[in-house]
Amino acid sequence: MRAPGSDKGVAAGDVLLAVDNVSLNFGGVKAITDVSFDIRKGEIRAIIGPNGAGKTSMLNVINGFYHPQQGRITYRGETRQKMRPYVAASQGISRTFQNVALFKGMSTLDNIMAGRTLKMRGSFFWQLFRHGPAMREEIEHRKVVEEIIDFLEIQAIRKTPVGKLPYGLQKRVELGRALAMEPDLLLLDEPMAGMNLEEKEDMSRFIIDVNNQYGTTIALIEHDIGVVMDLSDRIVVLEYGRKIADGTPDQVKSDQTVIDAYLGVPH
Amino acid sequence: MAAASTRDDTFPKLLIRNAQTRGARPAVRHKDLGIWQTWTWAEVHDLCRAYAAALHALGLQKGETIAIVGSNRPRLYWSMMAAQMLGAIPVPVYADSVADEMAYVLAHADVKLAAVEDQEQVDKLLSIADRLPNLRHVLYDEDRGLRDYDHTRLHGIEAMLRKGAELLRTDAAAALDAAIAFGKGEDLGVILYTSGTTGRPKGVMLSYDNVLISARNGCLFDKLDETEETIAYLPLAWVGDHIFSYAQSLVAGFCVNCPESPDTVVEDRREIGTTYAFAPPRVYENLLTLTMVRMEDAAPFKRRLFHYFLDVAKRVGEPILNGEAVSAKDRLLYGLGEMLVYGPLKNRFGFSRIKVAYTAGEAIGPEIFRFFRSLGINLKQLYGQTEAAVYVTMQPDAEIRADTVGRPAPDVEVRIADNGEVMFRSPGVFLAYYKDPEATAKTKTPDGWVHSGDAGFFDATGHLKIIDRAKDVGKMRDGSLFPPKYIENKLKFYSNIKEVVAFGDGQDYVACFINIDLTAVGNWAERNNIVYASYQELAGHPQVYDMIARHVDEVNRSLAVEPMMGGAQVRRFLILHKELDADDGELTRTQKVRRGFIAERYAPLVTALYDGSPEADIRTEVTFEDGRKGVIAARVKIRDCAAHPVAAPTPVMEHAA
Amino acid sequence: MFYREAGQYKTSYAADMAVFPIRQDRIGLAVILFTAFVLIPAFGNQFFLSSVMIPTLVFALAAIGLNILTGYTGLISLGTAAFMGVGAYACYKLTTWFPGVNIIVWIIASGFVSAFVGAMFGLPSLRIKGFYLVVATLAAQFFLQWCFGRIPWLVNYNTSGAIEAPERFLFGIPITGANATPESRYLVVLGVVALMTWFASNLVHGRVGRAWMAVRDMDIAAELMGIRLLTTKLLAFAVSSFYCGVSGALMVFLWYGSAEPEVFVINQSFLILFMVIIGGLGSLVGSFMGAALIYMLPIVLRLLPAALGVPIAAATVEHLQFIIVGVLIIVFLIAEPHGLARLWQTGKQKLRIWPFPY
Amino acid sequence: MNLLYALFVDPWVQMGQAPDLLVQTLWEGLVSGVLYALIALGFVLIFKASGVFNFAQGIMVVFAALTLVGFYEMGVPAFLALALAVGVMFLLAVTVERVVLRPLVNQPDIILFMATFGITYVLIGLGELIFGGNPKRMITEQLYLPKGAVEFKILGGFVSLQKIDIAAAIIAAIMIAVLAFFFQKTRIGRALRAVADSHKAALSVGISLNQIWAIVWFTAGIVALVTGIMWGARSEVSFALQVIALKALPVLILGGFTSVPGAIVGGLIIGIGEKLGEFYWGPLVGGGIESWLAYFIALAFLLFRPQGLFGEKIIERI
Repeated sequence: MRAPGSDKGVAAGDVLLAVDNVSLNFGGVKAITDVSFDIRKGEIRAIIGPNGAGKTSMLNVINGFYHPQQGRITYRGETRQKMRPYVAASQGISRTFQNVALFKGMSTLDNIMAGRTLKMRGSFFWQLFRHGPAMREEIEHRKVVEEIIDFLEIQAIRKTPVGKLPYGLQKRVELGRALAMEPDLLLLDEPMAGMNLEEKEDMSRFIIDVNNQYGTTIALIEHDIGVVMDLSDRIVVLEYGRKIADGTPDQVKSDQTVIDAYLGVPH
Repeated sequence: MAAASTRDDTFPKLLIRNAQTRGARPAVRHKDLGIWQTWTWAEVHDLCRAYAAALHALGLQKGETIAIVGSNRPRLYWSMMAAQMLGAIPVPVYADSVADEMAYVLAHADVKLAAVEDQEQVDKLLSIADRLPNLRHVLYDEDRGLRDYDHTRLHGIEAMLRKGAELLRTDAAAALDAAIAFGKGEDLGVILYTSGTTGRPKGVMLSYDNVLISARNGCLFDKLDETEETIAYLPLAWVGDHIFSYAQSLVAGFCVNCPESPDTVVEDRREIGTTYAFAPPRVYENLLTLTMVRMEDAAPFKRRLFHYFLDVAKRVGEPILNGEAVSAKDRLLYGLGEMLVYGPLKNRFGFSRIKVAYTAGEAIGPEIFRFFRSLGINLKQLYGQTEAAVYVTMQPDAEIRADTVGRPAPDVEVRIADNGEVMFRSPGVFLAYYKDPEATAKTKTPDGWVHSGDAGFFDATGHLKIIDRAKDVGKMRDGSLFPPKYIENKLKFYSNIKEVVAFGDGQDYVACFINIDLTAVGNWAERNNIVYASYQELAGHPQVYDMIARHVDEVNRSLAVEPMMGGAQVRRFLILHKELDADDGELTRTQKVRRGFIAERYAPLVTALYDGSPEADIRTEVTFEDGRKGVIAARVKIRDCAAHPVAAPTPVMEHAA
Repeated sequence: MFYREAGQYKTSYAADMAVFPIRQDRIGLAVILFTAFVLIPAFGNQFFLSSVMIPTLVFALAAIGLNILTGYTGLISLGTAAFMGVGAYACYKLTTWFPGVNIIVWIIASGFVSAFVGAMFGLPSLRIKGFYLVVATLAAQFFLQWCFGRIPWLVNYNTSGAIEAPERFLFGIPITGANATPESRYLVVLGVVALMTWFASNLVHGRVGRAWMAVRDMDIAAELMGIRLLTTKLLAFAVSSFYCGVSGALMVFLWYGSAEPEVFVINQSFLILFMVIIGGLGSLVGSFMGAALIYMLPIVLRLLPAALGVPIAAATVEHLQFIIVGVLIIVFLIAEPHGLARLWQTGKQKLRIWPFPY
Repeated sequence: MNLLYALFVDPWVQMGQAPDLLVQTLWEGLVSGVLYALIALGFVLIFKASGVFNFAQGIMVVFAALTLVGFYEMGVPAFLALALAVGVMFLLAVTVERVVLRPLVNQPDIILFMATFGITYVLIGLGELIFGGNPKRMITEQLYLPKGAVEFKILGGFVSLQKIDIAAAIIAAIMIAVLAFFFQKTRIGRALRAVADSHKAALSVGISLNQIWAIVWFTAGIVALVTGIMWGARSEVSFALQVIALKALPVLILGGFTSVPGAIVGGLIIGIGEKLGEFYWGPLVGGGIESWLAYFIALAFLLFRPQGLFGEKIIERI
């Protein structure tokens, strides 16, 4: 896999992605209202909030799956009204999904290999023969994928169809698939949802390792506040599609509106 | 031997020989990143030289020690080789031993360097660094997670190899050659720490000759050659692995395969299809249990087929393997079975190409032993010790029996001391215990005989029979022998029984704790639709008790037949409410029971066994998977069993080989 | 039972990623190929070659084509027959234009024509999903069928409105037209089908195949991973139609010998869809099995009464056929929704872990 | 130039010159539209309730008509035959639910879709086996359906409307009204609507899914029967109909799979669209464009409204 900070322009600490006054609604239903925040190169950024706070929608906006009605997104200094999924992906934004979105019919290996598609350039012609350049490319990417498999300690399930895997492992494979894109910005949507203590610890370890081994910037949504506080450098708190707090774990912890939001105090 | 001592009498010299004579043949394979990465003898030779050069640059001197910590990885084996090239002494350590144990060993061995597998081990070492003032550098194989560590005393082996390759282009090469040439057979080759069931581990010092002569004899004994494939998965610190996966590979020039990870050993063994295998009895036991359990769920037809041909194998399998005369019809049947059952089974076990497989360390259940042999797997037993560089007795082909450990190995003399203790003398006998003269004096007589610490006797056919640790063999009130291990093993041969702890020394009768095997009993319960919520509940279930009682009775009958053992029949037993666990200190790291410790930990139960009460309460502290501590309490029932009349004594033969 | 995988370890990724990593499978494949290329032409009789093997192979090829679209990429199509037609008519036009050029070249070329047309009708697939897409393919089916009937240019203005396969040679041997022996036709068809099957298997095992399956299994995730949906789907349409086109050309030139538009009616499309479903979505070997089953079933049904000496009117048999095929489909879907291929897979797995049940 | 003229100008001119013909064509289109709508209606009913894309709907139309005529030809009085036909459709519904749907519950859509192919084949086989393959005349007068035509003199020309067509339109209207009532007012109807939203809701109404499916398929059967009669009255009863039945697909696309009004409007658009197309543009390309025009019209719509005319916008979630 790629050494950290190799992406052009942005050095550690600089703003990698900025979201400015973004609003999103579906036929009148407001999902996100005028939210702004930024993600700095190399940090672990958490987005938290009660259910329906618009966290997932926010991620969908960032990697161009939803198109906000208002607001701008600045990524690597380029400002856009909206991202396009393909552009986002090819510029190094990859993600995992709230309820695992793996390719059920394929093996762990193929799922992660699929994550390399964007990086594969071989000609269709050679694909027909599965020899020469095509095979060389296949092997070269297989090597990268094996590194990831090794990194996530899933050697034993390399050739198992992901459909057959327990939930926890599926989450791990999905992370692997996202890593296969060698992302600069990694979006994790509830990476630990429905995991037991041990699995959560493993996953946290992987997230941290990814962050400091490959310098990958990470934005994650997570419900387990404890985990979030441990993992993240800075936290955005959303509620009903609005930003109610933003700062370091300690700042957020002591923020009254956040406490109210979580204790459900009416306002 | 004489020839050997002049040339090829050290590991490095053997490596050079292999690089010259069979440079293109595979020496090591490691399943890494999904495929079997392979290194030829020539490559290994170059790598090890480079490594040695780098180690030298790090200041490793002749006679200094280097710790080897981790699972079976090529680079860790090479660390041993590289060290030995410099005349330094590798000290392999049990990777799973807790920081404290490790601290003791490393301090005692006074290691200057340590080559470890990964971050986990590095952390362990750093945590005990203050107790190892002389530890100068730590080398690691996997850099994963170590990026941010302070690298002043930390080095990646990868980088070392590159650096070494550089150095070799300078004058370092010549110096290295000299160092290698300087090594002699009688030099200290390796220090192996024995995980003593009692007291602190002792460092067994073995010379090159000790190891190499034994290894060579072993190879000759089974005609092992460079075409063998073996899989290295047992602890590096254990003498067996040192001989089978390191020494013999160098001597015979065969290829050693390192598994991808501990939990893929079975698959990896299958992929490789080992020709030369070694495993402690429990591995074969698990294989058999698993087979039987699975076949229970097979379709009726398949099951019948399976059992039919298994019976055929039981009848003619061993004779055929031993090359005895067998009727054409039976050979035909066996051939059919080979196609339909034995072949596929061996394929699943990864034994399709097996030439010889060994088991040792513990006694193996007769039916387990016969099962594998009847399939055409040449499974043998040997009796060995670290102090003997393994081989004491071995089973020659066609003289193989489940209840003995065979005849004295080549060049080995064996005699039975008056107290029934087995003693041996051989070229493999260790130099001494490291920094422990009195222990050495206690074990090794001036004329080179070693007290094995095991009690045993030669049977009519001149085969050695081990009954127990000499010091464990006790006497009961009526003076009759009490060999706990012997009884325990007989019971453990039943797949339903996982562990047994027998008591009886100085008592009126023998009684024991029993640990049921959750897999086997669980399945049995399922089939007899017995519902249970927990291990504890299953263990306490009356029907389980009945079943175990039947096993005990059979054992008693078999004991009654042997005059020496007849007095030691089990009169009372109980089934423990929890599994004995190494984490609770009840077992050693090598899964041996700590009888004394258990006796005091479960004192109330022991007393209950002898005061005739039908049940007893017990509270024990346990350590859970995630390291948390907790207390479990239980009321354990006790069963009585009948004794069988003992057979009339016949004169016991006793003579040296 | 026959598998002996112990000792078959992989020391290179190339070996590990082989389509048939297990030796016993490679042996099996060799046996099958030997049978197909040597034994069958040597011992197969006229009827078997031209009324069983050739049709089965032709349909298998079409089934593979549809499978690439429906099984691997998850896009349902009811226009298969039409694309076959495109291939057939294209081949006819080309070879009558340039009789000099070898027919094989034109068969392949006609595949490309069909691929282009297929891609055209694939365009809507970006916006339309699921059953809605069926309409696009139906549009293709009826429009193209209409073209075959209404555009005299396609049939070189001959009054019959049908296309005749003229006599063409390969290595001096007639492989199309009246004088082509069943053996030669069979071998050509087999050659083409075998080669294209190999290509297909290479595709589905590589980058392209993974992209297709990604789109099939979870198109949104695929898109967010940078897999371009339109290009991927269009490629699937094109490749699929290519296969259908070639099989159409083979059908007319090396099997029927002539054809009118009614050959490429929608029922034909249905038939091939059955082959794919019964054979197993997303499986090449399944395509062959499905083709064999669906095509041979009627033959068997037709022959059976005669064989049993039961007097039944041909019409009745015809009707019974429909019922039986229908029932079979339903029974099959209930018994094994994943088709023959899945049965084949489980069978193989059982042999691998024999004697264990799991 | 000529071509452009022929394509874009001439047709309108013709319409202007002969408005009576235009009206006539529109009417033709309207009627066939009604029939498309009826078939589509059958689809919608089943798709709404069971999510099954019932490919067999078209065949059910033919089969129903065939049974009716078949019974009559066996000497059964017309209305008894009608009753029997209804009975057969009920039987069919129950069998389908038992034999096909129940075992296949929770299978992916395409599998169920394929299963309805199977049903199609079985029905074709059965129909021909029992009643013979040759086309039949619908027993119009025996069912007291009007015959002949009425002629209006408008726009300087004659427009003749077949009485049967008028009847068809009216009956269709009535039936739709009845269905609407059935869905809105009756308990079962509400249950059916509930199913469309969530299966739990349906159960809460106290009707088992299986029953609901049977009912829906039966209703679809009735619709098919009526359609069959109307259609048979215009042409003849034979399985040639099934191809025409496929026209229901574009109709559905236009209307959206789950909207009854959609099915109707869609039907009319397609019907009228293709008649106009055939009449005014068809000749340019040698006619017969009816066979595919419908699909292209539908496609054209789809490209702009992927969710159909009445379907609500799909928000993709992930």
